[in-house]
Order: sequence, then C-alpha cells, then structure tokens
Amino acid sequence: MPEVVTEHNVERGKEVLKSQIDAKIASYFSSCVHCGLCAEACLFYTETGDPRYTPIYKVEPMRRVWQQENTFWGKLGKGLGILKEVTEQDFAEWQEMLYESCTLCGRCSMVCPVGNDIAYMIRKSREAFAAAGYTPEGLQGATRRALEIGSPMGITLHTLEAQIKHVEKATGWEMPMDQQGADYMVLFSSMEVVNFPEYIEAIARIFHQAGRTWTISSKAFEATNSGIQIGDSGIARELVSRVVNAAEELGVKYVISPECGHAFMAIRWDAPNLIGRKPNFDVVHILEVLDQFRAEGRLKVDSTTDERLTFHDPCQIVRRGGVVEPQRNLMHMVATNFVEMPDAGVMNWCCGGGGGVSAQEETEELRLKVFERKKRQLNAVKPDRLVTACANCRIILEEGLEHNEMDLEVIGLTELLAEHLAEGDTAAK
Amino acid sequence: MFLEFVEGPLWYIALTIFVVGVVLRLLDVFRSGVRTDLAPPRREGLGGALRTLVTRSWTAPGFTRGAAFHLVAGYMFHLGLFVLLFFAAPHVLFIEERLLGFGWTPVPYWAFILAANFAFAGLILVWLRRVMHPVMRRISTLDDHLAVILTFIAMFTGCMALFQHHDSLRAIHMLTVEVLMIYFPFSRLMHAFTFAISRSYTGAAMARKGINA
Amino acid sequence: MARMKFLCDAERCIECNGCVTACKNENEVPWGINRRRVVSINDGSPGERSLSVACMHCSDAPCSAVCPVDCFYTTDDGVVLHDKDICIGCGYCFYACPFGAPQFPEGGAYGSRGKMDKCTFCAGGPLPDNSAEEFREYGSNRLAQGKLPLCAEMCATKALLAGDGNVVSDIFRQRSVGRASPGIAWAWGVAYGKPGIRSGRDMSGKASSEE
Amino acid sequence: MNKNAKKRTVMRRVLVLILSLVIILPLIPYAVALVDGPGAVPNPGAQLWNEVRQRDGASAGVSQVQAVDGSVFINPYGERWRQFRMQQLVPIGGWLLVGVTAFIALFRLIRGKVPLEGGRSGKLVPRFSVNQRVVHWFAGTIFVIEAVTGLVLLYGRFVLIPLLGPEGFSATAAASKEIHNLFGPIFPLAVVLMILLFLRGNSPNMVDVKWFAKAGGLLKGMPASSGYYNGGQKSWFWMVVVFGIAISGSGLVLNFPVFGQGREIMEWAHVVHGVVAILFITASLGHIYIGTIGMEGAIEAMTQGYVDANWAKEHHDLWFAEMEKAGMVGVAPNALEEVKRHDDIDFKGFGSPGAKQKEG
Repeated sequence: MPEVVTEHNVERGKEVLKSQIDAKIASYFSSCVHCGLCAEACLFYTETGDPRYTPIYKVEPMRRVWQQENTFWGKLGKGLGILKEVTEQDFAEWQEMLYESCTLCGRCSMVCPVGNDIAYMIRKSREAFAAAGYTPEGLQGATRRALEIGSPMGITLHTLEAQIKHVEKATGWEMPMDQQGADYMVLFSSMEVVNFPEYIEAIARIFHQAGRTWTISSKAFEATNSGIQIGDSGIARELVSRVVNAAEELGVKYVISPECGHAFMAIRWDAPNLIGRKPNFDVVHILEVLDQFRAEGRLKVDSTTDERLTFHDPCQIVRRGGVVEPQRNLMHMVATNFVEMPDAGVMNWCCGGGGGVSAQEETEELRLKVFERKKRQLNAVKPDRLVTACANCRIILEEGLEHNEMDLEVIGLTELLAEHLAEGDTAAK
Repeated sequence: MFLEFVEGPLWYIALTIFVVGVVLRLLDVFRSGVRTDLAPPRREGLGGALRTLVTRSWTAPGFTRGAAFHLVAGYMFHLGLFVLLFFAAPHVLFIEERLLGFGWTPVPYWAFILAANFAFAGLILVWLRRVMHPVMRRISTLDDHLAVILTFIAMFTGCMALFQHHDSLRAIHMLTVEVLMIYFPFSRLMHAFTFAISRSYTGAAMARKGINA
Repeated sequence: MARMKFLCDAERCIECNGCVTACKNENEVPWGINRRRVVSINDGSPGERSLSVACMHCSDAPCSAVCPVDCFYTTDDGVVLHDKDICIGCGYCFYACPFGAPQFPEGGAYGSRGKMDKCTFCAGGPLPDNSAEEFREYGSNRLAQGKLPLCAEMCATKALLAGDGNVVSDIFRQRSVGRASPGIAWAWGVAYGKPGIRSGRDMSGKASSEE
Repeated sequence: MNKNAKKRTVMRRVLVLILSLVIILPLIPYAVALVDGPGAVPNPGAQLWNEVRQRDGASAGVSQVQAVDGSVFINPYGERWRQFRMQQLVPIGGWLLVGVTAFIALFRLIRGKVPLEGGRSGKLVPRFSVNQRVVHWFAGTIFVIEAVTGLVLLYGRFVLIPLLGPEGFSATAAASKEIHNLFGPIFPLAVVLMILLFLRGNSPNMVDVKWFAKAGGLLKGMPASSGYYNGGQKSWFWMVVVFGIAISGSGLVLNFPVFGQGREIMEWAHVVHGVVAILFITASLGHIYIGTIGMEGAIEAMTQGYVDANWAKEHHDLWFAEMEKAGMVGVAPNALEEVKRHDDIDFKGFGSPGAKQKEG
C-alpha cells in the first residue's frame, strides 16, 4: 500500500516535476505571455490583492524546471550556473501557494487567452510536491486516515451503519447493503455520513419512489479521494481501486458519486486513467441520476416552494465535471422562485475550501477572507436559502455565513428534492 | 556592403534559425506526449479543440470588464502588427519575391500607418502595464521585456525605412528583424504558434467533460 | 551677375500649356509633379486672362526663410535652388510660397510628401553640372549649357519671358509702350521682333525674347 | 516808388495766382473722379491683378493642372504665416522656454528641493490606480517624443545646424519629422484616456483659489490646503485637456494632407499647433520638475501608485483627512485596485467631498 511521503526530498521533487511535464504543459509554458489575466479570475488574488496568488505564479517551480529542461536559454543558463535551480526554500514557499491558496477550481483555466489549463498544471505540480514531502500536515493526516481507516475523516463502516439505522427507523425500510446486481451503487463522502445524514435518507426515499434498485457497499462507501487532493497518484489509485473493485464485485451498472465535488472528479474522470482501464460500470453524479429520473417521470414532487432559492455550483461538478444543466432542471422542479447568482454556472466562484484547502486548519483566515467573493455574490441576489450539491462546499459555506453573521440556511439539492417528494405514489413495482 | 550582407547571407541564416528553431520547439512540445484520457467522454474532443481555438480570442462570459485593458490594448497591438506584417506593401513584395513567389493586395499607405499607430500604442500600453501592474510585474521575466523591446525596435525601424526610401534604413530594419527572428524560437514569442496548441489541448480536454471552454 | 527672372505677359498668354509640357519633357519630372502650371481667370468670359506660374525665384524667398533644415540657396544668377539630400519633405515651403511652386511626389497620408521638387529655372541643383545624378534629382541644367529655361524658349506667343531681369523688364516695357501707341500696337515687329543672339554662360543682358 | 510798389504788388498777386493754379489744376481730374465716384475710370490691369491676388473676394482661376490649390495664382496667406512663424513663434516661444527653465532653476536655487517636513511615516496612502499610472506614462511617453521631435523641427535650424552641420541635421530632422508624424496620431488616444481616467476630482473650487493665493504652498512656511488635486494639478489637467484637444486636432489636419485641405487651413492649423505646443511644453516643464526632482516623495505617486502618509498630509491635507476617515491610510500598496474590484464598496477617494467607504 502506498504511503504518504512526509520526509522532505527536493531532488525527488525536481525529478517528478520534470516527469510531469507532458506535451500539454510544455505547450502551456511556451504559450504563457505573462499577461496576468488568470489573477483576475482567481478569488485568492481578487480578494487579497496579493500578486503572489496569481495562478500561473503558483506553478513557478515547474516553470523553472521546464525552462531549464526544455528551452535553449534555460539549458544554457543552467549549464553556466546562472539560472537558479529550484531549491528547498522554493519548495517550502510554494507549498503554501499550491495547497493553501489554490482550490483547483479551474476558473483561471477558463479565462487564459492562450488557453492554458492552469488548474491542470497545479494538479501536476502537487504531484511533485507530494513526492517531495512538501504537503500540508492537515492533508497528510487526512490522506493517511483515508488509506488506513478508509475515510479522510476517520469514520468507519461502523459509523455509517449507525447512521443507516437512524434512516431505517425514520423510513421503515431496510437499507440495501452489498446487494449483488443492483442498478446503482451509492457512495458517500464522510462529511455526509457525519454531518448530513439527511442525504442518506433522501437517497433512500428517492430511489424508493423511482423504483430502481440500489446498494451500499460495505467494502467501499467512501467516495472522497485525498490522493487527488494531495496530488499523489499512487494513493489516488489505491483509494479509487477500492471503489472500482467493490462495484465490479457487486456487478452494478452505475456507481453514483455523492454530492461532493472532488469525489466526482476522482471516480468519474480520474479513475479510468489511474487504474489504466475503463471500469465495467458507468460513473454518474447524483444530480445526473436525479435529472434522468425527472426526465423519465420517475421523480415526482407534490409541492413546490416559493422561497427565493439560489444554487452554488461546486467547481469540480460544474466547471471541471461538466454537470451544468441537471441541477437547474431540478431546481426549477421544486422552486418557483429560483434565482441565479452573478457568474453562476461554469464561471461560478469557488466557496474557497476546495482542492484540500478546507483540510488545513492554517488556511482558515485566508478562507474566510476569500469568502468575501461568495458573500458579494449572495448579496447580489439575497436568497432565502442557499442550495448546493457538494458536502465540502456546504461546510465551507456554512462556516463563511456564520463568520459573516449571515442568517442563511444551506441545503443539499438532493435533500431539497426529498422534502418535496410525492408521498405514497411510487413507481416501484 | 552592409545591405548586401543583411539582405543576403544574414537573411538566410536568420530564416533558417527561425524555421528550424520553431520546428524544434514544436517538436519539443509534442515530444513528451499526452496520456490518452481513458475516461468515457461526454462528447468528442476535436470539436471542443476547434471551438476553444476560436472562443479564446474573446473573453469568458462575465469577464470582459476585468480583461478590458488586455482586450483593447492586446488587440490594438496584435491586429496592428498583423496588418504591418502581412499587408504592408514592401512586405507583400518581399514575400512574393523572396519567399512564396506570389503576393496579394497590400493595404494602402494610410492604412499601413494607421496599423502602425495601433500597434505602437498597443505595445506601449501593454508594456507599461507590465511594468506597473503588481501581478504582471511579479510574473514578468527578462524574456518578456526583451521580446517587447526587440519587437518595438523592429517595428520602429520598419516605419523609418518605409518613410525614407533610404537603403541604409532598410538595411537597419532588415537587421533588427533578423535579430528578432533569431531570437524568436528561443523566447516568449513562440506563443505565436503554441497558443493554438494550448487552446486545442484545453478545449479538447474540457469538451470531453462536456464543457465549452 | 544677372538676376534671372520669369515674366508672363497676360496680354499674350493663350493658355496653350506648351510651357507645362516643355518643362515636363525637359526635366522628366514624375507624374503628379508640375513645376509650372497655367492658370486662367474669368475662364470663358470676355475678360479672360491666363498666366503661366512657376517658381519666381524671389529675392527674399519665403520658402528659404521658413525651411526648418535650411536647404535653399540662391545661385549667383539669382536662381533659388534647394538641396534634396537635405530636404525632409515637411511642406513648410509650400505653405509660405505665394506661387504654389513647391511640389511633392507623394500626397500620401501622414505628411509623407517625399522630397520637395520645384522649378529650377533649368539650372539643376547642387550636384555636378549636367551629371546623371543631377538630372535624375533636379532635371535639366540648361543654364550651365548657356541656354535659358525651355518653357520660355518654347512659348509660342512669347508671352513667357525668362532671363536677366533687366532685359526681361525692358522687353516688357517696350511692349507695353508699343501697345499704348495706336496703329502700331499689334504690329508684328513690336509684338514678336527678332530673337536675340545668345552664347556663352554669361547671362548678362540676355533674355529669351530679345527685341 | 509808389508805381513800382503797385507793380510789385500786382506781380506778386499774379505769381500767387499762377502758383495756386499750378497746384490746383492738376487736382481737377482727381476732383472730377471723386465726384464721379470710384470705378468711373477703370484700369483694366488693376482688375486682373486684383483677381490674381484674390483681393475683394475674387475667386481663383482654373488650371489644367490638377493639384491642391493648383488653380490659385497667388497664395496671399503665405507671407502672413511666414511672419508669424519666423518673427513671433520662433523668438517668443524660444524666450518663453528659456525663461521658464531659468525660472525653475532660480526656484531651485532659492527654495531647493521641497522637502518632506515630517520625514517618512512608512505608512502608505494609495493615490493612483494601475490604469491611471499606465495611461499617465503612456501620454507622457508620447508627449515627450512629440515635444522633442517638434522642438528639433522648430529650433534645429538655429541651434543644431551649427553643431551637426547641414547633412547631419537633415538626417536628425528627417527622423524627427517621421517620428513626430508616426507617433503623433497616438496622442489623441492618450488625451482621451487621460480625460477618462483623471477627470474625476479635477473640477475647480474655492479651495483652489486659496491655494493659488498662497502660491501653492511652494514657499517655505506658507502651507496651502488642498484636496485630492491642488490648484496647480487641476490647472495642468485642464491644460492637458484643452491643449491636448487643440494640438491633436491641428496635428491631424497637418498630418493627413489627403482630404483636400488647402494651404490656408494648414497654415492656421500650424499656427494653433505651434502656439499650443510651446505653451504645452512650457507648462510641462513645471509639471515634470515638481513631479520628479523638485519635491521629495512626489514621484512614487505615479511610479508605485501610493504616497507616504506624511506627504499626503503636507501637500493634500483635505484629501488625507478623507482617506484617514475612509480607513485608507496604511493599507496595502494596491488598495485602489482592491477597492475597485469590490463593486459594492462605494469608495471614491478622489477628493469628492463626502467620499466614504461603506461598511461592506
């Protein structure tokens, strides 16, 4: 089993930086004209005004390695000893910029005039920093817990079972565990298990109404993947393999990513590349499943709300995951007064806690500072309730709202739907 | 003598370095390759690549205000330079006689000068912002400044050469352009070619995820 | 030395533009440049009068006074010439000249006019007399060959006079006096007389239409 | 004796009569002409030459030669323009430039560098945004290019020919003219941008009158109150606006001789261009001096975008008070950009009375 690297090793870091430079990154660095527009897209820059938070500057160590390995002047400068190599100090300094001030939200990638995918470059840079042991303690701990206990928050199957019991009591139905040949295998993020067990109940009720079979795997219920966040592909592969193996053992058709941003990214987009093959099932986000049920008439509501609702688009699901319309269809289904925040959709602003930022205690001050952006977005529409579809976003949003003494409830979209689900009328036969 | 050198041997040296250098740089980009994305795509990447190639010529929705300076000054410079480079009468003649064997209709003199005004204004503006803006100042390297200065000098000598009909001025312009061409493959100026690659890669990757980037 | 002058007799000029053509041909000036032009007043009416205009080779030449690079000079013969190697084509001479003599090859945008060109009194420029370079830049140098400007020489009605100012004015004075005498005013001899004899480089007392 | 005397009297009277007639008789035709009125005795030559000289509103003629003003015999305005340029613009402008330079030198000798009385506090007050600074230096760069090349064309004949010789100066002048014409059309753009970015806070008020009354606080021990911009800066701004528009308009007329504008228009354009240029350059000398080496702590406003709190207090006390109230003293260097990005913060900071920062 892979382990979290904690010992600093700059040489290893530089080697991995070099190895991470693929055609994309070589092209990106060749194209960058240092125009600084990415800064305007990054909430860490716009909210602090600190030019160090310019996205492309966060991959400066990688740029230097690229320059010294791939360009004439770089090779010459390195040969003559003029160009400074990436040092221990650089690694220490940029660790902060790569992990504490970037949520991998990818907004910069959407505005770069030469088309650089800077979020991709940061993800690749993290790979080297993880290999060199320059990673924040909070993330190291979470990753270690994920590897050893099975969840970054340290929860076990036991905890899940306790929550399931509550749900069973509330609904009167038995929750399907390890059911062979079910249509869907449902995953959770530990945050949902601990903080938002309503989600589990909502899932049960919705699937009950939709009349589709589903199951929870006792071997792999955790959807999150700290390996992706810390940037260690080996760990990410290990964590994702657990899900793939469990799902393939159960022979399900679909694996459902929960309301969690990076989990969707990990299972839907990264898993096949990590394990080197396409798994024997399809991965869908819960919002996609719900929207499909809605389209098929399997999802029925018997009431709507005229509350002023708005939807916070989680970066990894929307901008980096490609789920844009389902949540809007679903919102319109239950909310007669649904309003969009400025920049909503693929250009939405991050909550400030993604990409592992929320796993580090030391980021709290910065996180609350950059929450100003979300606050202004919310002030522009002044909703009664805020809906989202990512447990991590939800935590960060609640934290920021509380800090700013804004009285605003945050709710998951799945739960919102379950609130209005037509009682009794089930399509299950 | 000087003119003969810059119009003869030096021109071919510069052209060779330019062409070979650019090809090598492009090969270097592709050398490391990209791993095939095994995740089942929502749609094919090719359309997205082409799409992004075009759409990144403008700003992302809701981003126009933040990028207004770059948009205006950047286009002033690039469009101006494009007209100067490919539609100035002496350049068209040069391309016809020395490079391709055929030419096209150049722009009239007034349009050339107007393009030059735009190009100079844009170049000075973006460079001043590079010096003034905290972000651009932090991320700029010597290469960025050199590229601006060399481009400025080449454009400037070009305008002077056109005005005066002096062989020596034309020779100076040839020289500065040759310096620029030799510098080109080793520098930031490569973005003139690689921007298309970058946009395509990103556009394809995002399209596979179902996003119009 | 002589002071070279042009004089155009409005009573004689018939707007044939022969002088313009002669000048163009002799000096091979490019298209768009007209060192000499004929202007008519009251064109088509009974009072119509025409005059042939070119550089008048002023004594205190305004062009020379305003030139920012000081490229004008006056020859010993009183001909106002300029050095094209020094001219920057700013056009100030064109503003200052009362006769519209300075011409520019390029009327393009942005004040790029090219080097100024004007009537040289067929006296070339600062380059070696009658050299190929001189001819290319300034046109013919007839004065160095002992000849007078071709425009005046070619004038069919002898309206355009060129030569030593004293002689030219004498001729014109005689003509005017003659015209004032009834009966002989339009006599052939008064009007045209016989051409003078010219030789050598010294233009003193010479004019293109001696009586 | 008596007879002789009488004879002499008669002779004297005849003599007077003859002399009178000699004087008066020749005047009779004139009298007749006067009574008959003018034009009664037309001079055919006079009419022709009046038309040639375009007197009495006579129109120009026609010519086979097609050219701008080709059908004009005599350009009656050239001489006037020549007199203006050579007798007025060149000498008066020259003395003005020399005089103002000497005055600044004298000021420097007497006053020295205007110091920062309270030293540096180390606290920053944001003053100009990035865009303002970029536009300022953009306009400044073009202005200096145009001023230097323009002065070469105006005074080179007198100052540089003795130094460089005719050929050397010709090359300098040719380059100057081309550079002047090439970069000239960019200046209108710079002026428009200047107006857009610096208009706010530049409207004159009573504070400026008092400021002028106290000689702008430039004299020792005589501080003058001022807001975001002081009277001098406001004057300079409005000079930039008025001179900028005038010099751009006249410059474009001169720079594009392709729209059939004749000599008269271009001569007028040149008069405007020359006068405004001299005034503009003269005024800029003061601006450049006080903005760079003349005053301690002034240049940072345009290079870094912020000033020291003590500088703000000493030179723009009213603005400083506003900034202090708005909590903009001792903030990050790029606080202005920061503020601008936050659309919901109603911060002006440009000296408008009551500028405030809302609690956001």
